Amino acid sequence: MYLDFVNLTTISAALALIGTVGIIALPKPLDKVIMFALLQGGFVGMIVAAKYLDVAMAAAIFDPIATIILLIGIIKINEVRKKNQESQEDGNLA
Amino acid sequence: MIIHANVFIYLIALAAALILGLVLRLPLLPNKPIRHSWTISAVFPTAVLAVGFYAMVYELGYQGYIVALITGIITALFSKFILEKLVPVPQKDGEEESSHE
Amino acid sequence: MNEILGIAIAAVICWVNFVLIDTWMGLPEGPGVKGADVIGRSVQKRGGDLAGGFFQGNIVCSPDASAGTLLAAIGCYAIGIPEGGLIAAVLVYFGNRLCADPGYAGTTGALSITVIIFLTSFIGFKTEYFIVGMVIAILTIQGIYHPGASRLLGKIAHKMGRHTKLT
Amino acid sequence: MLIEILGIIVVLMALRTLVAQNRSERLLYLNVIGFSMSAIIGLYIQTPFGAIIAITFFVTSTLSSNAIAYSLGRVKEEIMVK
Repeated sequence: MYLDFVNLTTISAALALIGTVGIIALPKPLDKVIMFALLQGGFVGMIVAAKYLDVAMAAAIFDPIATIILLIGIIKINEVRKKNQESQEDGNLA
Repeated sequence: MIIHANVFIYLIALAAALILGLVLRLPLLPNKPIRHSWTISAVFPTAVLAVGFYAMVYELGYQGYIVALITGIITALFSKFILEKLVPVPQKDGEEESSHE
Repeated sequence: MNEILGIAIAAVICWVNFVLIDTWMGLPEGPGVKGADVIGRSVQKRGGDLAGGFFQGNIVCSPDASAGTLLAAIGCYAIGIPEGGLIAAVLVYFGNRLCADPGYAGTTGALSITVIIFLTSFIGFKTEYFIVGMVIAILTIQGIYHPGASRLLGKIAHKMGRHTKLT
Repeated sequence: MLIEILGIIVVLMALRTLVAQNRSERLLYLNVIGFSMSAIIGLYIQTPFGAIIAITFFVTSTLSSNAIAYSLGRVKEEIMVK
């Protein structure tokens, strides 16, 4: 039966692979962050499948910290680019 | 019987937290539109937290009436003095955001 | 009891439990945090109802009665019948306060599903059925067709008097 | 039987996340993945510490969803460098 093939290890591996494909293929930065959150789920699942429970606890706690640092960087760089664009248009008008 | 714990001990922890919370002048119920209020009252967080903390202590291996009583007292003191500093009301953040835009 | 039949009945019980508690606690009335507003407007733009969109956005942005139902079922499965649900209620309360939410819906859902699991364990329901049933119930709301699900949730909110006043 | 049902749901939702058109639609599918992964963790590790890990994983994944949705409202349209 094919249902024997579905267990926690293969599910987590499939999740991590789909997340990797999404990070590479999607163009916009926020889409990349969403797929990165998906990859983190697969990563924690893989650690749990190997029964390293303390490592899984630490990984689960540190996940949103990584996501929030990435989001702060995206928001800041977007504001800087918007300001840059406006100043460039002003220069063109002058 | 499927239920393992004695229900009576949970009632002791709940009652201890409730009575000590009322003695410490926590209000009995939150302000009137209950689903939007943020006040820490005797019924909502304190009683639930007392039962939950006693369940944790029970799983760690300490059981009995005296443990339930001590857990209720510590929970009432915790939710009176520490809980507001541990989980602050995020009203300031929202106001700052709305004024920022 | 047959396994498939048990999972189906448990899914229906979980669906009714968390939708009624979330609607009663006022999730469709307005966005609790700012991210729920974005998701609700996006669902409305794709042809759904605004109150249902706020409901879905609030479920995404903070652990509500749906999370309380799932985590109390997991706690009852792994720890024990009354203790796991109570421990899950405390942890869901702290998670709710971290996500800037008052936390009434999560604890109410956890306590009510603990009572339901305790009562139905006498007639042969296993606790695993409720875990799988909760995932299937959340799949029907968040995972299949969002405008249709939001219209159904809007009708329920209208019937219970919790429809949104925002436009 | 139970883990197989949840696993099929997870893989299906991951594929829908990859091919979805709208960005907030992606966030809703991601929420389903958080629910079912913590359910699988709870079913696979049948000890009290497994339940604690499942609860922690669910709450932290909700936190990161909250942050993503907030910055989705903050960043209206991204400016890409050619």
